[in-house]
Amino acid sequence: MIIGLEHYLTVAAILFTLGLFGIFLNRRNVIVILMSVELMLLAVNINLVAFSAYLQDLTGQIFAMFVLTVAAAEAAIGLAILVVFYRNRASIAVDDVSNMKG
Amino acid sequence: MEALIVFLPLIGALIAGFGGRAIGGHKGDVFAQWVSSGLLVVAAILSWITFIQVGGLFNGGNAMEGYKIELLRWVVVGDFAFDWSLRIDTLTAVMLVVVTTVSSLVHIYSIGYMHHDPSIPRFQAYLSLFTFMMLMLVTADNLVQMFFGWEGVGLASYLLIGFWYKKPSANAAAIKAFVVNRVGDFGFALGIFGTFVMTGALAFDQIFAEIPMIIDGTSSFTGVELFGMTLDAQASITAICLLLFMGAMGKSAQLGLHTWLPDAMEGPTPVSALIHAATMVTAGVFMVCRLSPMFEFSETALMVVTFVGACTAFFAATVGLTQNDIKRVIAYSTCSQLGYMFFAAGVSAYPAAMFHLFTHAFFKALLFLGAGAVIHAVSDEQDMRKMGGLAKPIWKTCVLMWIGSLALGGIGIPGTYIGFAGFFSKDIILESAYGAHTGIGMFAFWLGVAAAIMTAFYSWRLLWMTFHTPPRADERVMAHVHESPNVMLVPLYILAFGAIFAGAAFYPFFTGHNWQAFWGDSILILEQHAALENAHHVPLWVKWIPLVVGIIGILGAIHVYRRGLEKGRAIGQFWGPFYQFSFNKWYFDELYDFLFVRPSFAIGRLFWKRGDGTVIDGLGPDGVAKSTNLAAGRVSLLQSGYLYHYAFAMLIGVVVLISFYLLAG
Amino acid sequence: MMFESSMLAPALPEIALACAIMALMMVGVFSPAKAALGRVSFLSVIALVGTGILIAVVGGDYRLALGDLFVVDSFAFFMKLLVIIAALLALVMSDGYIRREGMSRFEYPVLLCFATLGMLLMISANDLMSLYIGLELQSLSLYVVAAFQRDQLRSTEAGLKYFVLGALSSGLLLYGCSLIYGFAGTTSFDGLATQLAAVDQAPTGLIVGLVFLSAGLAFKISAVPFHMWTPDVYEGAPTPVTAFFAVAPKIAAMALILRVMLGPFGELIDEWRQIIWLISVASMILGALAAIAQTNIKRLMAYSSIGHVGYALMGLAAGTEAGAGGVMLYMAIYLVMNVGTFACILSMKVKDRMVENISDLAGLSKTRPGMALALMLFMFSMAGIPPLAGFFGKFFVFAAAIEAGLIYLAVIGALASVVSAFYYLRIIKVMYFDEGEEVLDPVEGRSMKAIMLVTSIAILVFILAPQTIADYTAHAATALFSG
Amino acid sequence: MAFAGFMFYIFAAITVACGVMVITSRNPVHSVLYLILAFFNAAGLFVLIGAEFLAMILVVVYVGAVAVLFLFVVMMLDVNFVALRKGVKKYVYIGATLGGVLFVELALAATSWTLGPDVATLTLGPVAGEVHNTRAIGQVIYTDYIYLFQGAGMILLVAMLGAIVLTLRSRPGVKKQVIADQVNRSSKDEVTVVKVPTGSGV
Amino acid sequence: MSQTTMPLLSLTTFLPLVGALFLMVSRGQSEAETARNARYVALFTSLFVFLLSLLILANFDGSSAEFQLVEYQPWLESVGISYKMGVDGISVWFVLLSTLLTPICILASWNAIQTRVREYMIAFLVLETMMVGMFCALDMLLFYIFFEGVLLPMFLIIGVWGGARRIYAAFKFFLYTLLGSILMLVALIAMYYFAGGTTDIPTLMATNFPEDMQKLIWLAFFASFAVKVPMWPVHTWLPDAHVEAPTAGSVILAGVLLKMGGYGFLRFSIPMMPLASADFAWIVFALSCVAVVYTSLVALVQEDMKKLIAYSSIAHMGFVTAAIFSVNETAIAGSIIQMLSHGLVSGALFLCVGVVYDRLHTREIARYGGLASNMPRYALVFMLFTMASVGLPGTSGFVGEFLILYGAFEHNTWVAAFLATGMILGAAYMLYLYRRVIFGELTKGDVKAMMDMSPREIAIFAPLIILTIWMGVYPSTFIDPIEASVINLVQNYDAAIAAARDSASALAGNQ
Repeated sequence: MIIGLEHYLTVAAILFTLGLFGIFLNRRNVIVILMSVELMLLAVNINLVAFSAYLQDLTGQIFAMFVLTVAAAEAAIGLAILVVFYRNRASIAVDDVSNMKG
Repeated sequence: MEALIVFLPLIGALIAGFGGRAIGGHKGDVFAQWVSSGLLVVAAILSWITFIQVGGLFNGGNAMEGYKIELLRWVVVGDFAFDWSLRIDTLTAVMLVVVTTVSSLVHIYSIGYMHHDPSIPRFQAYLSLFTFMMLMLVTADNLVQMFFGWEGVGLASYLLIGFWYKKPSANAAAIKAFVVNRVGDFGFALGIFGTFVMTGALAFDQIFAEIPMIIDGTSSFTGVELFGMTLDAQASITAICLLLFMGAMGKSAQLGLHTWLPDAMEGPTPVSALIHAATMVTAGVFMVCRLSPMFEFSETALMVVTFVGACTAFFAATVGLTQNDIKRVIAYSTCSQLGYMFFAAGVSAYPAAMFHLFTHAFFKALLFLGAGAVIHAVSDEQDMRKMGGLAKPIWKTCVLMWIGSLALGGIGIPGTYIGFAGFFSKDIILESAYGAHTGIGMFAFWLGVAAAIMTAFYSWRLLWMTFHTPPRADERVMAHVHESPNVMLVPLYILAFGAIFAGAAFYPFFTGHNWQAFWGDSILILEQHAALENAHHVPLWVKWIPLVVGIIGILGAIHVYRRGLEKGRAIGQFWGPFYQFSFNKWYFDELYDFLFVRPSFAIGRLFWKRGDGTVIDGLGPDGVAKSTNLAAGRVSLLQSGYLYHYAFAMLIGVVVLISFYLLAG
Repeated sequence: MMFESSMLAPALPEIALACAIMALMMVGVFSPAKAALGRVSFLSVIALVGTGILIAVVGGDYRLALGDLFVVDSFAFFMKLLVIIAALLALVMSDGYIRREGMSRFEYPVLLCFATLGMLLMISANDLMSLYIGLELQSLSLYVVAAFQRDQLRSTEAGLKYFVLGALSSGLLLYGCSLIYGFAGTTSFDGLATQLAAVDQAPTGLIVGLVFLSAGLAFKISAVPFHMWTPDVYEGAPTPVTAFFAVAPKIAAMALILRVMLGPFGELIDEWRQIIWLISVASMILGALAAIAQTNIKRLMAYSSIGHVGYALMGLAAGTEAGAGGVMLYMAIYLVMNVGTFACILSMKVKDRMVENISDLAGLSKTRPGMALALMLFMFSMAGIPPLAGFFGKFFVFAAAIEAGLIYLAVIGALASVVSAFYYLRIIKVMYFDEGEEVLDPVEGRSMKAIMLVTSIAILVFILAPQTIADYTAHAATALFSG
Repeated sequence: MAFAGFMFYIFAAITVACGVMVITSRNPVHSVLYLILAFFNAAGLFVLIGAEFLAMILVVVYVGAVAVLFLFVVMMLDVNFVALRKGVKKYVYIGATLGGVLFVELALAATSWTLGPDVATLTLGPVAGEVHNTRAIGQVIYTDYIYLFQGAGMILLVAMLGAIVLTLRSRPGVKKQVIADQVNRSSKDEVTVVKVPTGSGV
Repeated sequence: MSQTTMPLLSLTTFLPLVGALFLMVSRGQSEAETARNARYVALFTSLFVFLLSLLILANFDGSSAEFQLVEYQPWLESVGISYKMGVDGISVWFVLLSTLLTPICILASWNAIQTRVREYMIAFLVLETMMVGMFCALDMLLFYIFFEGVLLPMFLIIGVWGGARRIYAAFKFFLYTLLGSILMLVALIAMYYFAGGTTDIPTLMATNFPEDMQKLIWLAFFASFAVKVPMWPVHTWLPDAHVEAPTAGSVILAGVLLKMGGYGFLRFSIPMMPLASADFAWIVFALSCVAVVYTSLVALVQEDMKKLIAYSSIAHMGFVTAAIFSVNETAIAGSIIQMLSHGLVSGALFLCVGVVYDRLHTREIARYGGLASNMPRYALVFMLFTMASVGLPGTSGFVGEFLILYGAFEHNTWVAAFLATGMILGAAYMLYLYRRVIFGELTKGDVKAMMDMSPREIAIFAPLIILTIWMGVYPSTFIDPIEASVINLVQNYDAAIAAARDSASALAGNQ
């Protein structure tokens, strides 16, 4: 049984879809939404690495590495914002992040 | 000189109007009166001179050939061109005389009649303005200038009817006059366009030269497209003549478009005399005569003219029988007499029509001005039921009214030169109708005879109710009754003179055996239309019958009203529905109100509120605005504020776009 | 060493700005707390001006640098200058506000500079990876400044929303990048272009990747349906930040989307044109409709910017040089109008309290006629009424769209512009036709007045010499197609 | 090879299962923990495919930093997670439909993959068979990709700055010991010698 | 093409702008002084502009159909758009109409406008620039800019100095006309590309657009001009705008802005899209006929003076549109004369309303009555313009109407007949209005207290009176300069139609 690129891509697709589905499902907590996004990024990384391997090209791995780096930075900022929001609102329930609308 | 005749009144109007106001007060009034009257008298004298020259009165009635005076270019757009210019021929000259004479007399009469009025300069200016417009009409050399005068007299008539602008009825009457005339002008205007399309010209000479060629088929004429139908030469001429005649009907208050004329009596009496008896209302007749070279070529049009004229003559006479307002009686009488003129024209007896026009101007103006004197005497009362017994206190007026009525009734001895003016002209009309030897001619003849009885009847009914029955006015009014001042009476004398002698004096020229020489090329009568010639050779009974029926009518009236109004009232009750029908003017006003006036307002309101408001604005701007606002609200609801909704939108967006690509691409 | 420096030369402005930013941070940290903001603001203005000068020095000749990840051409040159101008003006305009509203920390100008740097990197990106790095550098800075008023719920909520959705969009974008990389075998724009030119039919995965990528980019320009963050963030973020948001990132992201779509994916125009068409139409319509219901002027400006993006995308949908030139011109004019408008919004104070409801402008024409006049000109211009500059922006994109045969797009755009005129007029109506109760404070600061004056004159007199800019944009647009 | 295939399925299955748990757990803490497990397994997948360095980085950066950060925040904010789970089902169907559609589309796209014609010529950093993965990355990252590396550095700088500027608070009411001030104090400044005249009192 | 050394058209166009700029930067010591200065500056500027425009007339050669006094300046050269100005017989009178009405409007606003006078005057001067520029523009984009630019000052004039429902009216006016004209912009760009990248009007006139394209473009232009004219059923903005606008605003609106639509038809639709014009003429006829009858009936029941006159404007413009698409010399000359006349007459009628509005501050007809007693001069002036509006021969209204009716008659008698009913209805509603306002017993106290027209007011009306009668009695002054252009227009149109017919029959013959 040969594990082809398609297998990896499918796993990535599943993870990506799960991330998307997670946003629909876990609609009450911002952190879970962020985690869903992390799942998506994981899917991206799997894609990149798999392509990289099958294309015999390092670029994909480099890209994945930067994605990782940036995602970490992003998480830091995001959680910082979440914390300041929590300080103001004493909640991170998604429904409470709705003071502005229209 | 001709230009002077035309423009002196305009100058008079301007000077009197603005100058009189500028001077102000009584002095201004006097200034306005004398300037306008003076200029008109000059114009009248010049007119007579012109008439005598052009008509060749001292030349055995051999008229000069018509001529043209160019004044100013008016409109030139390619071929569609017309100028300001004066056309002088016999027809014009007759009208000049009629207009300026009556007008100058009315001007003078007004000095007395209006002397209590606060707006004398305005009145005199209007009168002069009217005269100017009327003169422009009669001297017009082309259809458009005629239209100018046509509408101009309409304006003056509007202004004068509404002269006492504080009276709501006067205002309503003024508007009615203008609008009903406009209905006629609608046809006139289309007729003008049709004429131009057909002949390629608007000036009379060219039109008249072209028409026979069109009939012969020698011109380049290919047919007029009218309301989707292509008409051949004959049909075109008929259609155009009918359209033009529609204008004449409006102006001359013919059946259907007559409703404005009785209402127009709201104006001051001199106005009624000048405009609504002697001059303006005869413009339609003049027009048909002027356009005789066109009408002559359309049997149908002539038939219609005859028919309408005859019906009007009859209709108006029936209505005249029952009216109580002294001026309205005369107004219906005018209407009726205009009917005579039209059916005369319709049987190609244009000279007869013109002759009646000419004499009618004198005696009808006399009647109106006399009625004015009566009204003046009884403290502005117009209802004859409140008069009576005036024969003694104002006997001069009474005599004058008698003269007028006799002329109107057409009293005279056939076969001689003895008779009042109306006698000659009316007789020749009836004889021509008979002499036409056509069905429609006979129809007109008999209706004319019937109208003659009624004419006599209501004339004497008027005389009796006003003068010879016992007084019904209260004592204060009776005590006040006085004869009019000389400034009013002198014009009446002159008119009475005319009413007595004009017929006899001018009969030989207008309709006598030499009429062709007198009218020259201003009137065209085809060989086959020999009504006027035949009129001189009718059976004796035809010559006598008008007189007989006239006398019957007179006697009938005297019989009924000898003692007072009771008998008349009883007869009215006896004839119940017929009386009401006549009294209510055949319900024309009600009918028109129901058919046109009310629907116009109702539809207008409907279009405004429902059409513009609900439908157009509702579906258009307001509706769009509303739905846009609604959509805006909806769209803004999409922006729920919930983070996950936003994320949904993005994800859905992506999925949709991908699906779109995969499915579409 | 010579070789190295010439390798770096095209990126000189960015490198200098990066160094300057680090220096600024040092200055900020080691200055006394009270003086820090003032010094850093001043120095960052200088830094930005310097960067601008360096950009001008580097010029617009086509050059690659830094392992071909970085490109400079006349297009980049023009867009970078726009970004720098926008950033500069935003920085200058924020001065009074941040002092008053509890934001007086020196990190603010630093973060703006970071964001600007990110935008410059975006504009010069020549590879999906450099695109991503530039984009994230800009985004992260913006997340922070959006939440900069950390004591205020609105501001932090704005930051949070922006962040979460931004992260999601990054995810989409990256997924797209990964697919493109996988199916094309390269991330380099030039490589992609040659690769796509070589194949007859682009693989499905590539197109799907492209759609994801467009979605990520559309998020940055806030095109429908990826626009949802815009109104909330515009409203919640501190006003000067909103002013910055409204212009600089839009220009940079628009530059990016132009470069990506027309450069590497130029061959696929028939594929993406429909997508751009759809989001353009959706943006125009939504921008026009949703703004009608707004009472907050910042929120209104958010929808307005969504609409404007829709119009700009018309030029992209045309996919021609004229279209690209039109978009560039549109963005330049958009910059001027928006900066001016935000200068007015930033001057809306009643008794030293910032107000941002449209109704607060009532009677402005009497109390502050100058400002009212300026704002009126901006509004008319945004509505695209000639003879103001906004009309020309619209004209050129419409012209491009029609030339490309996108008649329906143009017609829809035309209709949407009528609807959008309604709410622009409403602001004028409030200022000119309504009577106000409260009197706005006078415009504070000479710089603010100067900005209003200059921008309003600019949009007024643009008609006199539209040729100069139009020529340049037309020329610059060719750069996108040559590479 | 069979073993690799087997391991692939193990890792993939666990990753996916963890993904499912991440989004379905009631407790956010559990979610984070599942996320961590998912990362570990993904790292395993990376190893299988020959990207050891990335696998390591994934564990170090993601598990060590990001996930822990998440965990930290979740615990710090102490959200009442039971209450947060109400009304979940509202969007499940649309989510499921959408997810299903997307998955099918992605799978379609994925299975259509073929090696492009000229791909080999385009690769920027071909994987040299004899060089170890980590070394290979090390060789390019500071040369060919120095630009990105520096850019990423700037991003991290922004992240640091941002995190500090947002969360660091100086609480005015709190008294803190400042050692340097204490040390620098001199008795001359603080102590004054007052001569008190006798009998007058202080 | 005749060339003069002085750029007359540009001077005329932009001089008001100079005045506006001057007003913008200058400010008096006090409110009152500012206002007074503003009035005088605006008046003198506009008068000077009027004198300049007389120079245009003096330099205009009426025997030529060419564009004259052409000015050319590169502008958006790379895309083939330039600044090009010029006049021919079709536009020259409109330029003069605009420059004449502006000082009159400024005079009419002398006392009526008391708030924000400076801004008001600026708005009017800007408006004048836009109007004049629009009629002079020989480049289609330039035309469009002026055409749309008119909206800005007019929006403010209605909105700031208008009546109670001014906001509704201003928005309706703006958005309605914008909607129409923006479609024109799209069509304009399409033409631009088809013609090979030029917006030069003479070039476009010489371009043969394919028939299908013509139809689309025609519809787009129609959307714009029909709203502007306005034609039924897109007319509802007009009554609102008129009613709410200040007097002078109504004057300009009726006097000049409505003419922009008619001018547009003459300048673009007929010469550039002759085939489509022929194909779609029936739409115009139908709408015009409906407009004449419909709006006349609506006018009959109005209770607001301005609204009545506004509806009458729609009816009168219905004549114009029907005439334009009859495309014969008489009709087109008539339509131009009718537009000029309507510009004077309806302008004057609005001024008449303004005179009493200034005194009683209501436009409700029922509040007046019997004015003839205390305002005889006013009654006379009002009468004159009422009659001119009714189309009494001897006034300007007649000449245009008569030519139009004839032109329409020649083309299609049904149209002429429908239009002619407008003559009847027009008389009805105008006289009914006159009766209710001027005639009747003077009973109302506040109406009694009204003074007759002041010398300033007489001065405002004097030129209008003179021109109205002049145009009625000796219209050659006005027709002669336009004739060559009109003939040219009609000939080109006929030639285009004939050519199309030939090619169609040639096609049929080949088959």
